Amino acid sequence: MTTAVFDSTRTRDWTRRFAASVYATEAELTELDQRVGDGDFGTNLAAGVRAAVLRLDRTGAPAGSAETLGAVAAAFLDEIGGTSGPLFGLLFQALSRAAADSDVGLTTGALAEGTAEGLAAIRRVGGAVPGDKTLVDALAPAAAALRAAQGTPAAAALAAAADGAWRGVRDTACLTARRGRASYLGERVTGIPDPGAVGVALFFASATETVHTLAPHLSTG
Amino acid sequence: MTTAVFDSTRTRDWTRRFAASVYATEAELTELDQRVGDGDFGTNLAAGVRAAVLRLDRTGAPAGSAETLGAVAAAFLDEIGGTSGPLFGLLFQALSRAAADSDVGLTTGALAEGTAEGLAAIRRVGGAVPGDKTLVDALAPAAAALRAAQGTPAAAALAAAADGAWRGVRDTACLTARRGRASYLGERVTGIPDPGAVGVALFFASATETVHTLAPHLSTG
Amino acid sequence: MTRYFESGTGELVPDALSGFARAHADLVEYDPADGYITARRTAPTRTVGLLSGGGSGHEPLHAGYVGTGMLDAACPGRLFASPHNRQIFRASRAVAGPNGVLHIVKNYTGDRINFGIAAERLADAGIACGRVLVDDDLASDSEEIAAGRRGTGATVLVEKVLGGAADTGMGLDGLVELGTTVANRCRTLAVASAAHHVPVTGERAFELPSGELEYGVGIHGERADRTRSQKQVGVLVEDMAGALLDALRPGPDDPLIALVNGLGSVTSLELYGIFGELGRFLDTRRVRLARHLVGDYVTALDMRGFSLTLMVADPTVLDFYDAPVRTPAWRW
Amino acid sequence: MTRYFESGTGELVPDALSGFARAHADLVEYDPADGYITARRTAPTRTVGLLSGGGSGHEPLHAGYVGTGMLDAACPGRLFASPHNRQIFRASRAVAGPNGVLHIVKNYTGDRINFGIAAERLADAGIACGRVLVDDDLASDSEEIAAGRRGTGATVLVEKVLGGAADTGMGLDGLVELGTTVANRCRTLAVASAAHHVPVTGERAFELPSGELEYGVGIHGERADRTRSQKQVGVLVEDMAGALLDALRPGPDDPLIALVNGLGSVTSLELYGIFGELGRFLDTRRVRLARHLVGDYVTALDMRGFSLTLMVADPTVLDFYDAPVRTPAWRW
Ligand SMILES: Nc1ncnc2c1ncn2[C@@H]1O[C@H](COP(=O)(O)OP(=O)(O)O)[C@@H](O)[C@H]1O
Ligand SMILES: Nc1ncnc2c1ncn2[C@@H]1O[C@H](COP(=O)(O)OP(=O)(O)O)[C@@H](O)[C@H]1O
Ligand SMILES: [Mg+2]
Ligand SMILES: [Mg+2]
Ligand SMILES: [Mg+2]
Ligand SMILES: [Mg+2]
Repeated sequence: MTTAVFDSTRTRDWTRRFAASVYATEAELTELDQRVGDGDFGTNLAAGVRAAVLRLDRTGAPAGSAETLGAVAAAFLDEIGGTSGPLFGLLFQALSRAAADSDVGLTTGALAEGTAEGLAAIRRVGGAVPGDKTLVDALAPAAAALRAAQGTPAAAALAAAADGAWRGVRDTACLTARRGRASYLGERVTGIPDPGAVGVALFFASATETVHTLAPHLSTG
Repeated sequence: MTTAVFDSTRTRDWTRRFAASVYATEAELTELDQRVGDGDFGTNLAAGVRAAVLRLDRTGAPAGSAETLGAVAAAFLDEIGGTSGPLFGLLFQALSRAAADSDVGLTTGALAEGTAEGLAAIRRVGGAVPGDKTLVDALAPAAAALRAAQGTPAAAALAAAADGAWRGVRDTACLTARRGRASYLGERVTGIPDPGAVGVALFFASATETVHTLAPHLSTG
Repeated sequence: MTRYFESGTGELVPDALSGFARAHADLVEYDPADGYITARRTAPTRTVGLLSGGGSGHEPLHAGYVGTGMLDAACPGRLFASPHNRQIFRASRAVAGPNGVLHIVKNYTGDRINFGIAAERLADAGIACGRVLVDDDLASDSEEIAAGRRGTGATVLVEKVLGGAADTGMGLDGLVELGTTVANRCRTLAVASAAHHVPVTGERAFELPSGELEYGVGIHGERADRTRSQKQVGVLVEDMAGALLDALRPGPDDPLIALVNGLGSVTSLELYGIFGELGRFLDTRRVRLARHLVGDYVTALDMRGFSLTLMVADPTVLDFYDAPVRTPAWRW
Repeated sequence: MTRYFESGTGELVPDALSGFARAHADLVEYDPADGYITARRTAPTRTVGLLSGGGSGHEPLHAGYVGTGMLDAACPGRLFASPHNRQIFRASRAVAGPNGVLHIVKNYTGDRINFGIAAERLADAGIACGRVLVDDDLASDSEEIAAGRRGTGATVLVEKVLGGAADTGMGLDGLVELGTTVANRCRTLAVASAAHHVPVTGERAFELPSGELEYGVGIHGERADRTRSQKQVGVLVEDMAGALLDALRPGPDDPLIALVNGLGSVTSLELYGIFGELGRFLDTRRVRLARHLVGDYVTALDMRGFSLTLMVADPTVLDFYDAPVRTPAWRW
């Protein structure tokens, strides 16, 4: 049975599972960013989820979905630098706003709307388009999957979003980069997936499971 | 048949063979000094023989034994730094003086006298005694062998000196060092022969042969 | 494996900053809550605060250049990660002068984004804020790279020149214009013969085959887009400086400022040897080498490499460059 | 394997010296025939020339400290090899003042021998010559070592103090006495987590197992007499500084000068972190940290390690230390 709406408890669980997935794969993320960037993505993302969970713990149990995601957004926007820190913050901010608009928490509709707006904000600020080998390449298919899942329960929609994001991640492996640090490496990054895109997939996948290792998701077929 | 006296030609040949032996074993000397010192002995000694041969080439063919050894001494004393540079210079200077005193060049007597005086000068300036794991440990047995060889031809005496020096080299392997850089390493240098001592053995051995590799001389039995 | 000397937290930056603040307490102050460094004193004539920042791991950039005559504040991020916008916002507010604050930003997506958000917040708070973007790296000058050229070694020269200019009382618009012009007249190329060690793992970020050289590295330990065989340093310097001159095309009377910069582990013996080669090469090209610096100014942790930067100056720029400076890492 | 950036001759020193001389032509002069560096200007009050020297590979020591307020000449030998006596003799003759010349010599057999021969030749030429021997290394303080303690990091502090003193017009005997006293009140300990690369081979001089540390290294890339496991830097600094204090036993009011010195490849992030730990430790011991330096002052090519030096000073010594200095590597 899948969950219709992500209420406050489920959103908090999602956030903590996201943190757990990031810790579990931090070394793999570091390794990826070392090959296509400067090796700090794992550390940056882990710092983000750590700050987010700290804020959640301070906010306490009664927080609703919108407040939970708002605390996560604030942590990323206000405490985490790097390229990915504020960009992830924009995604969480848009999701928080969509949850606030929906009254009952994160419905499939709110998830689709928030993700689409997060994507738009990230594209405005970072200037990347799909195919530039950035986290946009995972976020765009996730947004599309959520839009297509209107009418299905939130948990099923999020599982579809995760599938789309992982597919996007695998597609980045074939690209050379036009944005971000990987763009300085030319042909050398072909074959290696984009770490930021992996971070996006980890986020959606953590709605329903903790990801312990990246390998199964990165290999095609 | 062994050579009775080292005349000017033979002394020059000896010097050039010494240079060849040093070049051939420079890497091995470097490696030894790396393990017990600071890794520059091979370079220092090679710089010395290079400067010496350059001076010989400038001095020209008619130079006698005393002048040849004098040029070698001047090169080491005036151009080569490090610990070993001036100490080798003192040995060559004493040999040059002994050759000058003998009129006919390097007799076995002159060799014994020059080596003994060189040893005395080196001990005065450097303060080392036998057993300190320095070049003195090769020079002392060489001097003793030359003294014992009185009455035998110079070439035979020098071969005996080389044997004594190599024995001294092998004995240094069992010592911990009290002088020179090896003394900073305590027990860690036990088992490794002293590079400066090897340099002395190379010098005497080169009187009769070019040494291409150290290994056969360093292994006991 | 080579572990960094650290306190076991895996984080070098906070410990380094507090040690730095104590070591240079006569010149700088450290705000540990917001993680920025400010100058204790600035010239009374200065009307615009100068602020720079970026990922850590490039020391002495930027904190080492906070003091009189250069930066009023530095915002160090985590290792190789842009500072966050709150840090930049608060530091900017702390050092803004009557004519506002100028951000000197190296061209990286992360820095642009975080400085950008901070600038919005400053505008919101009624504080005038300008930006000079430094993008000197010739290796990333390509159609294929939408992000544009990276900001590297030239940053320190731009900071010095702007520091001298700001001390004359120049306003925000003037500084933005000067800085933009000067930054446009700089190009840099960097090479490495060994990667830096990654602090969290203690391993080298990448391994180079013996005798190979990464040609066109940045300052984040990233590989270059190509590897070539390591030549004698004279040939290498000619190739690099030749490319810089081709890009800059200085006039015969233009004074040049050169920076021979170590990326971390290169010895000063090598840097001076490289400077000697550079001097000889510029002489043969009849270019006027008016000023130069040799040393570790903008590093990439302990990367074994160096960068060459050339700036085409003019008499005014030279005056600003020559103006007095008193910071932890640069004083005259 | 990591090749040095060099001209293919395998010799870093001569190329570095000529580049150095060009880079700092306002301060120093280079005699390529005899291979020494002299100051262009010296205080008119100075009556004794100050000269130091030793093997190369320790840059900025010694050439980087030639200028006003510090050394009048430096004699750099080959890498890690003492200069030869002729070089020392000629440089001494060039900078001797009316009251002669003072040799500041690090305690190594090679340096003692070559400076000794030069001193004999100077006496022969009627030039008064004194010697201050620096032997600060605590790791080589042992009955078993007939050569005595090595001279390491303290050398730069002794050179600075003697430079300040010489500028007051102090004579040769006074300088020898002051220098000897001051050198006796310094101790240093050094550790390394990775060896330097040997220029001729490009290989590390030795390999350390992961997580291990050489405790008590010198400045020639030689191993220490023991290896220990690498602890958190706070514990390490306490052990090292504790041993220095035990050896020096400063009185409660004695002002201390501390040098946190990088041996080559350690980042300045680490050095400032180490300084922070040292400051905290000295505070708990209630010792008065009056002055300090943090940076690469006395190196061992690109060795990955650092040294801590403590000098017990007094008000006069602090005055000499604080006196103006203007050299390539140290100015205030
Ligand atoms: N212009 C951009 N727009 C969107 N995402 C980007 C952009 N540039 C880089 N990224 C993403 O950021 C990730 C790297 O993040 P991070 O390591 O934190 O940043 P940095 O490059 O500053 O070290 C990349 O893997 C990529 O997905
Ligand atoms: N006090 C001494 N007396 C005689 N020989 C010594 C003394 N100290 C060192 N040596 C010799 O010098 C050799 C090292 O020479 P070298 O590498 O040129 O000197 P450095 O130690 O200055 O690097 C040692 O192997 C040893 O034989
Ligand atoms: Mg990164
Ligand atoms: Mg040696
Ligand atoms: Mg980064
Ligand atoms: Mg040596």
